[in-house]
Formats: sequence, structure tokens, C-alpha cells
Amino acid sequence: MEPKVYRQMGLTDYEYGRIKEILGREPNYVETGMFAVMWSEHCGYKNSRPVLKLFPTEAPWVLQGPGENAGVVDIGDGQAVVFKIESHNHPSAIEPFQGAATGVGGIVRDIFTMGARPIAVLNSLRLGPLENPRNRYLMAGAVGGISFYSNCLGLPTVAGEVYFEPTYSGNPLVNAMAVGLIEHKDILRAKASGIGNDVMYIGARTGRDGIHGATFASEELSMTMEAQQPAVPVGDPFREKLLLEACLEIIKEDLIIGMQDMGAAGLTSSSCEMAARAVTGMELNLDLVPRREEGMTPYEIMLSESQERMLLVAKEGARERIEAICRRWGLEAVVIGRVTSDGIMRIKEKGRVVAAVPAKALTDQCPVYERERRRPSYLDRVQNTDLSSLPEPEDYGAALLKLIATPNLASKEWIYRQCDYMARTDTVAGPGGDAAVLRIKGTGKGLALTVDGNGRYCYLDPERGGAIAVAEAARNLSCVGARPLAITNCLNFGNPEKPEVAWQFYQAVVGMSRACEALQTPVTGGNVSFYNETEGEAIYPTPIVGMVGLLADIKHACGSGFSRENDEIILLGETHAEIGGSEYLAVIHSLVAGEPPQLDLEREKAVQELVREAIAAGLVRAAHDCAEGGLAIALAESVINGGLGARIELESSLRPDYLLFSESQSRVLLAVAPACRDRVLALARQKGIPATVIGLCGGSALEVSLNGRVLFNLSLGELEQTWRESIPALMAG
Amino acid sequence: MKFGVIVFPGSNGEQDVYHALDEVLRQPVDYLWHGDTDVSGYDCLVLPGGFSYGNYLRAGAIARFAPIMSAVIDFARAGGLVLGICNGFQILLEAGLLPGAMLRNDCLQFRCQWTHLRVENTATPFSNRFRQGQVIRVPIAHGEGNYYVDAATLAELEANRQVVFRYCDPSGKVTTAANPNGSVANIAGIINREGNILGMMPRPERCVEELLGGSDGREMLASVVDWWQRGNSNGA
Amino acid sequence: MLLAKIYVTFKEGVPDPQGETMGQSLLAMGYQGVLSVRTGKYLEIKLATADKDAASREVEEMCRRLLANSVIEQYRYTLEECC
Amino acid sequence: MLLAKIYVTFKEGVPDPQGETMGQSLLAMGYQGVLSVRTGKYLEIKLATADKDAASREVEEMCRRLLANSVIEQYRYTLEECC
Ligand SMILES: Nc1ncnc2c1ncn2[C@@H]1O[C@H](COP(=O)(O)OP(=O)(O)O)[C@@H](O)[C@H]1O
Ligand SMILES: [Mg+2]
Repeated sequence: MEPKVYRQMGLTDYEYGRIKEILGREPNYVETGMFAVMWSEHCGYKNSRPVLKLFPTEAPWVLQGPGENAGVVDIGDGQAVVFKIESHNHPSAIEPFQGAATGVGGIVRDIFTMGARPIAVLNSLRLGPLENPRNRYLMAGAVGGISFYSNCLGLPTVAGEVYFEPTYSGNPLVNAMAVGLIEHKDILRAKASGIGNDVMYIGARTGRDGIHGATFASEELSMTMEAQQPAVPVGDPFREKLLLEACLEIIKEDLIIGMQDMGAAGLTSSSCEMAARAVTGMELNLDLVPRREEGMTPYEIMLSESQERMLLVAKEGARERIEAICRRWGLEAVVIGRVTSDGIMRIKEKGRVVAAVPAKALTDQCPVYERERRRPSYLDRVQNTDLSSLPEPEDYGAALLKLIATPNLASKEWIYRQCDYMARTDTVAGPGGDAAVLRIKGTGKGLALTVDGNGRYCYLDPERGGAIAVAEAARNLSCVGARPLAITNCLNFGNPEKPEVAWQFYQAVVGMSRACEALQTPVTGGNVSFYNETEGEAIYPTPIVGMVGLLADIKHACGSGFSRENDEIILLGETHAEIGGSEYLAVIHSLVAGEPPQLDLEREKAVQELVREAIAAGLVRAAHDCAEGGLAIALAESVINGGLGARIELESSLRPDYLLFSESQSRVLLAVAPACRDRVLALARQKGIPATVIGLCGGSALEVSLNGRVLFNLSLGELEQTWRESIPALMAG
Repeated sequence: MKFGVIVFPGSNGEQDVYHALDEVLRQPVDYLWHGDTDVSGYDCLVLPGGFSYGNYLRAGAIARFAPIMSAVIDFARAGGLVLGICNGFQILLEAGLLPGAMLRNDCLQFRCQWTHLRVENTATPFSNRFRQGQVIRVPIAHGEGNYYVDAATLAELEANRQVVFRYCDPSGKVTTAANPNGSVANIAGIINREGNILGMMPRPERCVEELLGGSDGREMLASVVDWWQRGNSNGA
Repeated sequence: MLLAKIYVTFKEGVPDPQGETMGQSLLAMGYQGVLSVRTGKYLEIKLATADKDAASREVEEMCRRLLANSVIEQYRYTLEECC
Repeated sequence: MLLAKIYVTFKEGVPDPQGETMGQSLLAMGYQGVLSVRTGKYLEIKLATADKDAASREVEEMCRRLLANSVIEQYRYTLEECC
């Protein structure tokens, strides 16, 4: 084959050589295409696999770690939670609405292929500044797509996060996470066992859309790509809803061995991955595949990424019942092949074999690259920036208002009011708090969910930034009273062939792993998105952590708002002079520099335990973690969320701006009834955690003074209005 | 009293309604499949929220032709209680069981939020536990809830006191700012002239437990049960 | 085979928030000549028949029953031979 | 014054789930002759100008910039004198 042909498909000369070696012959066109998508970064993890091995993946409560379509964690009473996050960055950059919509569709399929009923979705977005109309278009489109798809499915969008930084202008990030609930006995693995079993295709027809999407996701976005117009996937949430209900019925009736959605790399990946997991092969007859368009070639059928399709391996004799269920749901169901014993993926068309390759060769023999790693030179410059000579703000009230209006800190209501966050009537705490809380019907328990990441920290120190992402996610869960159980993650990075990016990637995974170990939240799955670059410029390294936690008693779910006059406000943890990488530095001083805050994982763990214990003991009226924007923003948010003011009196030798805006880790604000205060302080002493009573709830203003001097006094109305109206005003253009 | 909750392809509020009636109000309730043609034995039919047929073309337009709809129409014409919530309301409009039509929200976006509703007519099976003018809190979640009727029909609706719920501010004032979707006269829910078919965009089934932020929806659903029980004991 | 091209538009007087918003955007983008924008739907339906009269009756009925909502919308259509 | 009639349709090969669902529904309603349904948007824009050439350039630009999504949609339009 001409090198030009396979190179265009994304294979290197070396990789093509490996394919020839494995097959002992030249691959034909169809086979080359199958290898190209399966050996793409997106499917083959060829640049990340060795690094991902660093993640801790085990705990007694982990029922399924990485390797399946989604992770599974035990929550007691024979139930488990199923969850996973995935990127849809590249499609969203081209067509944000459909890109984000199909991102939701894909991740939800990953949940119900495990046999679970999806119960909630979350998302994580990274965009360039909203002052730029293109970024507004991307934001409106991505949010519109997410809401279109998840609302139609009847899945609540219970949490999410979004950050705006110039680094994402050319390359926005759209990560979607889905969560499901399952009985242990229903857990299904995507395996094609049972020689002779029917392989069935259900759902939407196959069209030419999205061919080579997996490869596309494994390349840098170029300016010409928009002109090339790679086929964008188009979502049909209505069909997905039918598919979801039909699949769950099929699973309830125990009719299948396994199933997998035809997502990235379509029919190719779903079939060969299921076969490889079971050490079997498959024979598929493409003439039987339902098509949307005429004249499709075997290559196109094998690589199409048309949405809302599922591949099932039926149990013996189950075919008719599966067909009947699908018919009832208005879906096509067709047997397109059978499981074979020889480990070969044999693809036929019009009686001819058009491809025959070992399933394992596609999935397991993908070359793995240990990329050269080099610490980027920018780090010395940014980390060693002298921050001590920055002027203090003249007016702290004005500084706070400016910060709270910055889109990274302002209210995200513009986004979440477009998404149905109450569907399924389990949402006890929806978007807007530290973490979402869902009750689990029929039990007294609750699930807590969050998604977190800070690309700026990771840019300044990927190791520490990675660790903080995990720590902060766990802290968010602890603040609602939940015990963190496990994480899923999406690793959004630049081109891993660049030693600097490979270094960032490695460091971030090391940091995340360290935090996961310390906090006992193993990794159950995730997704890697490389090549997030425009014109050779990589985005900030942006690992996103999705975490689930369990509340033993839903009645103890804790909010973040100050709501009761005279409640005492306690700050747990210590504030240091750490403004590196802070919002304060970026917004007030227009600087992205310094080191991100230190993270002491032992301290972190102890603080979180304390918060959970105090909440479980009923001692806490509100808890809120101090994160981006520091103590001042945390206070402002608690005041706004609860609709009640506060008077804060701080004593410290730190510079006032450091004290207010440092993003020191492992700090939590608590509001407690006066009667509970001493017990909380005693508990803190016992655990060796600094705890300071810093003020009282009450009134209709937030007043903060330091060593007797009032730094600012802002009315609740002004704070709230500034915070609430910022993003809507920007979006209005 | 027995409830039937109709499941259309793409409905997604049926489990929420079922939960509210079964677990919270402790009333017998069944799912009814859109392909069925028999609704006998039920005292109240609920058309739930969701995206029947994806709400493609127009919300509720395709569902209106589901086989079960002929039975629903017969049931309603015979005086049976029918409650259409959100997408269910849209289907009732498309089916001509209630007057008017839905346009896209005037903000052109889907809206999920709590709203305040003023109860305008308490002499209905669906609102009799409320006080006239009472302000209740019920969430909405829709993209096409901008209710439209021509001026003549609106006048008729008002004259017959068919407007049951109106969007208002927390103090009960009916203002433009309190209108989340642009619907005429801030209409959130209407009833037919005979008083047995109610359609509303807000979602009562989502506020039947304090754990989820409010329970005014429970009062609304309990109204239906009360009404039916009164009617039946009178009749007996 | 016949191709029906169907145009569904809002009746006079029915608000069209989407059209209004588009009109405002176009003005804001500098198209000062834009006086009004009205949105509608355009549908293409391929029909197996070659009989124009029968097709016309059928399309008329589809429009009345499903494709347009007579409370707010009106429709028109054309039929042409195709492919 | 001119009236621009604008038709925005999906490009060939772009799936149209809405059209597919409507097609299935029409079949279920008994319209056996329906082979396919494709959906699109129809816009009417009134323009203050009488200069067809200028209007045409402007409408072309509006379509490209705002009215059609060039990744998945195509457009065409006509201009006529009006009111
Ligand atoms: N960042 C990551 N951390 C842990 N596991 C990962 C990560 N990225 C991918 N994986 C795991 O590798 C497996 C293959 O991932 P992927 O090919 O994305 O699955 P799929 O395409 O079926 O969603 C999955 O089980 C996934 O959870
Ligand atoms: Mg998958």
C-alpha cells in the first residue's frame, strides 16, 4: 500500500510495518482502516498506557476498575454506582452544539452498557474568554447541546464546572460524565463469549457521519480543519432514550452476554474489543448492517461513528425475545454475525471476506510509546516570578466585586438553568453547591457527585495541580457530608510527542495518584484526550476529576449557605501567603505565575474527616470549601447562597490581600449553632486541626475586618447582583 | 382511586409521577402504554412530562396520534379526570382537548427553575386544597412553555375562570419579570370548560417532598384524591 | 416519485420570538436594512406515487393533521417530479 | 422593499433524526407512500432596500455568518419585490 494512504489514516511507517508483521502480509484497505482507528491514541492509548499504570485502582469497594466501559463501586445494600467521564473536545470545537450533545450521548451509553440505569450527568467545560464572540458561540453551543441531549433523555445535569482562560480559545474542552445505579447481580461486562452466539446490532442506522472520528480526536486541530469539515456526529436523544429503555429491559430479562456501544471507531472497536476481552473472534456480515445511506463501502461501515447504536452478544436462544423488545421500543434489531472460536475478526460483504484480522492484534498489540519527557523551560520563569512586590489593592471592596464578577467565580446559573437538574426527582442539592447530592430512593442514603480540575495550577506545577484536583473533589464531597469513594478522570493535554507535554502528563498522573492513594479514592476509569493544541500551542495541562461519594444518611446532607442568625463561623485549616496561580493574581494583577498552593495530604485527609464527622453528628449548619478566590470568595458565596450576611473579624500578620485571596488548600468554612461551637472546636483539637472562630452570621452585608480595621463592607444585594449578572451580561454580547 | 400514567416513547416524567402517587400519596397507580387502546378502570389519567417522540416537529405533536390517545379523548369527553403535566399539557393542546398552542420560550432557551404560581381558581378537582389567590412554589423544566391563544379565546378562558395557575412573584403579583417563558397573561395552567381536564407546564410531581425543596405539588395531587373521594361518597 | 416541498409559517399576529431575536442580532451585526425576520419550517417529503392529485390530497391532509398546528401556523406546499 | 426567502437544509449525508422520526410517524399514521422526510428552516426577511444586487450580497453574508451553520447546513434564497 502507498504510504500516503495509511499515513492519511493516521498510521506511521513503523506502525504499518508492525501490522504487516502481525498479519504476515500486506493489510488491505479495510484492514488498514481498522488498525488505524484502533491504534489511534483515542482507542489504543499508545502514548498514555504506561503512565496510566501508575494510578491506584483497587479498594474493597471497587467492583470494576479501568478496562470496561465504566467503573463500578459498591454502595451497600446490593447496589452499586457506575460512572465515567469522557472528552468530546474536537467535535465540539468544530460544531459545539452537536459535539457536546453527542458527548453526553456517548457517555450515557457507556453507563447503560454496564447494565446500569443512568441517573445523572455532569460536565466540565474549558473555554476562552467570553469577551470574544467565537468563545460565546462555543459556550452557547456546548451548553445548548448538553441541555438538548440530557433534558430529552430525562437525565438531570446535577453538577459541572467551567473555566475561562485564553489558553482554551482555539481548543475548548468539553468533558461529559455520567452516573448510573445498578444492582450487583445486573452488572454486565462487554464480552463476546459463547461460540456461535448471535451478534446483534440495535439502534440507529449506519451513515457516513463521523468516519475516522477517533483518529480526528488524536490529531491537532488545525486552521484548515474547519474548512475540511470532518463529518460531525449528529445526536438523536430520542432514539437514545428508546435504546436505553430497550437495553435495560433486555438486561433485566438476562438475554445477553454483553454489549458495547458503537462509539469511537464504531463497529470496529465495539466488535473487536468485546471479542478480545473474551478471547474469541467474530464473523460479521456487513450486508446485514442497517444503513442510512446507499452505496456505503465496507470501510465506511466499519468506521462510521453514527450515534445511538449498540452491539449485543445474545445468549443462546434469546434472539427472538430481544427482537420483540426492540420492536416494542420502535428500534431495529438485526443479527449481523456470530461469535467464533478462532480469535479472528472476519468481516464479510456480498459473500466475500473483506477483512480478517486477529481481534487481539487490534486491541492489545497497539504499539506503546514511552515518550521522552522534559521539564518545560517556561516553568522556571513562571515559578520564579517575584510576587512580593505587587501593590495591595487600594479598595478591598472593589477588588472583591471585581473578582466575584470574573466568569471563573461568578454564578454559573446561565448554564445550569438551561439544564433540567431536577429530573428523576432525586436531586437534593443540584448545581451551585460544593457537590451535587442525590437521594437513593428506597434507602436512606445519598450519593454525592462532583467534577473538578484546575488547569492553571497544572500549568504552574502539574504534579501539585493533579493532586489538588483530586483533593478538592474529595473536599467538595466531604463538605456535603459524603465519604469519597472513587474517581474517574479525563486527561486533557497537548501533543504527547512533545517531551514537555509528555512531562506534564506524567507529572499530573503522579500527583493525582498520590492524592488518590492518600484519600483512598482509587481510579475506576477515565479517558485521555491528547493533541489539544492550536497552531502548535498546547492548552494548559487539564486533568479533570469526577468523583462519587456516599452519604450514609441523606437527612444529614449539608449545604454551603449561611442561613441562621448568630450561627458562628469557623475556619478550619491555615491560610498561607500563597497567591501563586490564584484568581486574585490573574484578575487583579493580570498574572499567571508563581507556584500553586502547597498540599499536605495528611492534613487534607484529617480536615475532611473532621468535616464529615461533624456533619454526621449534626453539628454543622453549613460547610463550604475554600477554593478559587480564597477565603473572601468562599465567604461571599456562603452569604449569597444562604441569603444572610456575616461579620468577620480576622487576626493575622499576613498581608490583607494574601489573607483574603490566597488559595491555600485544606481549608473549610463551617457555620455552626452557638451551642455546637465548642464540640466542633474540641473535635478539631483532637485531630490536630487549626480551627478559628472568625465571625457570626447575620445582617444583610458581608463585613470583613483585619486586626480591627474594616477591609470591606458590601451589601448582600450588591454582592449577589454582581455575581449573578456577570455571565448573562457577557453572553448578551 | 386509581391513576393511570401514560408512557409515550420519549416520556421521562412517568417514573416521577408514579413515585409521587405511589410512594408519597399512597394511591394505586399503573403505567399505561402508548400502544394500548383501553383505559377503563382508571379514575384519573396523567400525561407526564418528557420529550415524547423527542418533541420533534412540535412538542406533543406526534404523541397526539399514539393509539392510546383516542381512548384518552373518549375518557376525557365522558368527564374523566385528565392531568397533563408539561409535555402532557403540550399533548393535550395538540389533541385539541385544551385550547391554545405552545411556542418556544421567549428567551429561546430551556428553563429549569422554581417558579411561584398564583392559584386563580380553587373550584377544580386539581386545586381545591388551595386558597383562592394562594401563592405556591412549583418548579418548571421546559423549552416550549410559552402558551399562546388568540385574544378572543383568552377572553373566554378568563371569563370562564379556566386559568387555574398563573406565574407570579413571591408576593403574588403577576409581573412580566415573574413570567419565565413569555406565555400570554402569565398562564401556567388551564382547565377545560367542563372542569375535568387540566394542563400545566410546572411540575407538581417534583415538589411532593420537603427533602427536594417543597411539597406544594403534593397538595395539588392530594386535591385530586380528595375531589374523587368526595364525589364518590356523595354518589354512594 | 414526487417531492413535496412544504412551508410552515406562523400565522399573522402570532409572536415569533426566534425571528425577533434573529432580527436584533442581524441589526447588531450591522445589517441596517433588516426590517423583520419571520421563521418557519421547511420540509421535503418524498412520495412513492406519481399521481399528483392523490399526492396533493395526501400532503394536504398530513399538513392539516400533523405538520402544521392550525392554532398558530399556516402551510403551503408544492409538488414536483423527482429523482 | 425586498423579501428574502431563505431555505436552510442539512447537507447531504448529515443525519436528520427529526425528519426520520417524522417519516416513521407518518407511516404509522397510514401514509404508506412516504419514502423520506428531510427537515429544514425557512426564513422570511424583509429588507429596506430596493437594490437587488446589494440585497443579494447582504443576504448571502447573513446566511454565511448567522443563519446557517456551515458545518452541517447549506442554504439557498430568493429575493422578490414586496409590499
Ligand atoms: N485517564 C484514565 N484513567 C484511568 N483509566 C482510563 C483513563 N483513560 C482511559 N481509561 C480506561 O481505559 C479503558 C478504555 O478507555 P476507552 O477506550 O476510552 O473506553 P471507551 O472508548 O469504551 O469509553 C476504559 O476502561 C477507561 O476507563
Ligand atoms: Mg465505550
